[in-house]
Amino acid sequence: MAARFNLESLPSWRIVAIHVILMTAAILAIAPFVYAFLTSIKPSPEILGAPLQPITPNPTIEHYITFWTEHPFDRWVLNSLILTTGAVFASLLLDSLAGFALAKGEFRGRYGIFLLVIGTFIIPPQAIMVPLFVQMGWIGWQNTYWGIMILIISAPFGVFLMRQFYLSISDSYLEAARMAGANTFQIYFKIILPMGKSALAALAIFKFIFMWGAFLWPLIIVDSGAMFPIPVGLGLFEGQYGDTPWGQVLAASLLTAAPVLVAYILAQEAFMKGIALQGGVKG
Amino acid sequence: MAELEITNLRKVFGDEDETIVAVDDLSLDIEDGEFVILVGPSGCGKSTTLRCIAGLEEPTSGDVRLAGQSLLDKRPSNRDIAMVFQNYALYPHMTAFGNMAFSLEMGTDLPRDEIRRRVEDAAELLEISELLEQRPGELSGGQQQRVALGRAIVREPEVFLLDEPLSNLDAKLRSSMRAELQELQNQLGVTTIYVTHDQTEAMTMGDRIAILNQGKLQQFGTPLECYHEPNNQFVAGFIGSPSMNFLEMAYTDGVLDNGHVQYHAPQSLLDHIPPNTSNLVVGIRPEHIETNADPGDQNVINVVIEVVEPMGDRTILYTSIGEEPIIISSAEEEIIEEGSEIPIHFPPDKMHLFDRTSGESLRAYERASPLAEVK
Amino acid sequence: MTAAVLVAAYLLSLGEQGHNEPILGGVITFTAVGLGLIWISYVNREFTGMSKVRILGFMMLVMAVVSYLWPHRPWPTAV
Amino acid sequence: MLAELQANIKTIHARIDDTSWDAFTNPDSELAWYVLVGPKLFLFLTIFVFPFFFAIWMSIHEWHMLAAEHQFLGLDNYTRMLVDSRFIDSFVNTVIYTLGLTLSVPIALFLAILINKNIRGSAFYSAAIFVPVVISWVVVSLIWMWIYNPDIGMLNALLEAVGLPTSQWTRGVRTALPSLIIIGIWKTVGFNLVIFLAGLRGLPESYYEAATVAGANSWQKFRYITMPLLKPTTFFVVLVVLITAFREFTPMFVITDGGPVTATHTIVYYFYIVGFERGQMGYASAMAVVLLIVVFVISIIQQRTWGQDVDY
Repeated sequence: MAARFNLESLPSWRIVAIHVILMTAAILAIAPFVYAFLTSIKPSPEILGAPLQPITPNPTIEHYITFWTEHPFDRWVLNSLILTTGAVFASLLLDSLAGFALAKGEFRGRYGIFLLVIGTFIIPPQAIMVPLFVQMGWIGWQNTYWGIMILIISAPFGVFLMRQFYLSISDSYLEAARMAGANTFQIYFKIILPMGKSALAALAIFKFIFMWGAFLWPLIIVDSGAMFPIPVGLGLFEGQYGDTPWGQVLAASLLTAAPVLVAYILAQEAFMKGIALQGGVKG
Repeated sequence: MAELEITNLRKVFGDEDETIVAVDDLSLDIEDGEFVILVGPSGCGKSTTLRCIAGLEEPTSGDVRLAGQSLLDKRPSNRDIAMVFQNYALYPHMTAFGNMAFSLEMGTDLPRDEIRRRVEDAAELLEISELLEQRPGELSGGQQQRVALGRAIVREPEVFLLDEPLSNLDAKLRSSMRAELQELQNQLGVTTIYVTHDQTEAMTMGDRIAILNQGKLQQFGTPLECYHEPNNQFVAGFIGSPSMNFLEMAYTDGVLDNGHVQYHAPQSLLDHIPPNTSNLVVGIRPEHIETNADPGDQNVINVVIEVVEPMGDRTILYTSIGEEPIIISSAEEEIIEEGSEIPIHFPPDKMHLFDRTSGESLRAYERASPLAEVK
Repeated sequence: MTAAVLVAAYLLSLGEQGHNEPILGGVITFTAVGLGLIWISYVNREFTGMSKVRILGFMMLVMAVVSYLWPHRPWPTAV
Repeated sequence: MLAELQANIKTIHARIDDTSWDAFTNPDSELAWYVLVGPKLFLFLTIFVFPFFFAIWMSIHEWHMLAAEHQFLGLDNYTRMLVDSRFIDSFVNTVIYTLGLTLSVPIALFLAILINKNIRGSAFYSAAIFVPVVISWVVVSLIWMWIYNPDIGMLNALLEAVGLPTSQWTRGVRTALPSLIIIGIWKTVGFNLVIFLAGLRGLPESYYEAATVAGANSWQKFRYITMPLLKPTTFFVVLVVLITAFREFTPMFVITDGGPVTATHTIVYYFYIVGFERGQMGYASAMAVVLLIVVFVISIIQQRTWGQDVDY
């Protein structure tokens, strides 16, 4: 299948050139994070005085400690954990249920509902944030976790992804289960859910990245420092000072990036697949 | 007991604008313990029929009765029917044991140890006891096939439905599985309906075969009946390999003529031709054409052999009469060379005659009498 | 009717900032997810790796307790 | 007559039994499917469809965040945009930013082709280039903000060290938007790359073998095989880049605060300022509607010009 090229056909100077180009690109992609880390362990005078000195002779974790003690960072982390846990779990559940129904169900209105999914795809979330903010006010969900989560949970992408995946499962699995006497819910729990594990994992990663990094909507719906997820806390924190304490900003940024980075290093293939699936889905 | 009666089954797909009649007025009476093959080209409605029996499709009209009771208002799981799917539909996330136990867990209230006993019995019967803890992904095609069979067996149903179960196996495994399936069916004595498009499977496996074309039943009888006494041109062409040769011929005054050859029909043949019939189709099986004909016979046809395919036990010869290709399956040992001209002869007692417009059989060839009694 | 509205109003207010120290929203979320995972891990034998899911479920319950006990401090207000 | 009636009643009863509340037990019940799709459908309707119409309704009213009454304005909010120079700046900046970000598409395609040659370490290269995609925009913005810092940032320090002129970067009126575009490209290349790689891996090898036999060189193979076959993938990538870039917010908010002056105002940034800092939600909704229309038009134009033979 794969369009692999014969290595022997490439002259060695071209291989070297390819390595140089790709290495440059890789370094450009990673260097800012590495350099941010190296800076975050420098004492403050060095940060201001010697930007080009890569490795400090006196490493320190003072910025990490200062930031953590002067700001409710722990609470922001907890908020982000609550939000990602809830959003990921709810999305997986609702999207796989709806995706299953839209892929395999036979009921009136199925096509109409699917058109609705496609339709909501082209609504940019930003376009509905004002009315949604007002609506959240009606039901008292401003400043709640639910208010933040609900926009991520409702996104149509997951339904589309799961539907696409379930379409590829042969009907005979469901028919065999039907003949065995399973009802629709048993088929969902015993057949569909386990068979769709890879798609669920991809969707989970996708929603995780999305919720962990969400900025604009939480910024709008939450105005209490106690309710901020990390990105909002960080984004507003930087703006508080005339003279930005760079050591702290970078330390906090890296702390925020760390869970995603660790997860990415551990499950790198799954991450790329999760993103690439979006490409496979094609709009 | 459990005879399965299908009466006037009709299934129409599509909406008002465009309808496809998948099954058209099909009636079959299947006896208890019988092994029936539904055979026909793809799109002939055989799978739809099977799915209507299973309850996966709702027939447009007609009835399906098991032991006198209509199945139509019963759910698939309550019909006492088990089905083996073409792709086996083994759940990849369950072990072989889990797959086989699944339907008992879902559809029955049997206690755990009874389920275990049944699954183990079935596994022993199928010789897959040591594979029970493996998942389908770790099993070979043949082993998956057995697990799929086991899943049907554990339910101890009245009827087995098999939907092209061998089509995913390689040729060698397929022929050994054919024999094994037959033996298994004999042993269990369960009424079995087997769908296939492969006429070899149809001929070798079933007690009776039902040949379908375009949703309509063409013939329902034993394999030999269908081979020797085809109801119509379709059945004649479908059963047998290589398939029967057909020649369109005009009939006048005891002579059959297709513009290239003339055949002086003996009286035994003429008796079958209804009066005022002038357009006929003559059919003759490749294995019945004689290649060592007496050149003096007036009905001998000289043909040029175009291609020769030696098969070992017999030789397939390709030739033509006029535009019509003719295939000859010769058991003669002498070697015939490509390009050589040989005299061939159609023995009149082995010729089939068909009405050209309706395709109905006018005459099947006369065969040895004991076969007529096989049913 | 009014009772239903009151119940709905109360349910909607759960996890709101005013009710939020201790972090009720977190308690609810983690408990729900934890119970869900544990339920799946027991009900669905068909899944592989169910023990991992179960551990994750219990971790969620621990997180629920943790959020309930989270220390109170004055939080900064909007910028 | 009576018997017939009784029979009728019996069938009616049977039918009621059939369709009664048995979604959980009857495998054939349509109701079960509605139960499955229901929750998500409810969310779609309340979180997307209703606000969509609500936004349109708000956009033709004077709607202040704290006001109790909302006066009908007709199209005033829309005509106001035409004379609001900050909005016009925002619109122009958004277009420039979006077009700038499409530069990431050829870069990603180029890198994807190199990686697809399967030299040693290509898995590492693609993994590394992908890192910026998974890191949240706020973190990326903060780190780049420091890199761009004209006084103590490493970028100016580097330029100075090799003797090149330094720049104000995000603090200069002319350089601010291009600086943000560079960050945007840096962050999106990995995403596009992975999708291109998936597309390239799906191309049938036999085409290339046939071309090799026919004596095609690498450029010809790229021009006559890869490019046409990769058209649907490219179409998708460009569409995603345009749509996401068009509604970017975080870097403008975190790094430049829309400044200097209005140099990095974008539609969504200005929309946020108007709607949530000034509380003029009616006017903000009008901008949201414009955003929606533009995104919609991008999709349509894309589909028309590129996507005719793209299989959705």
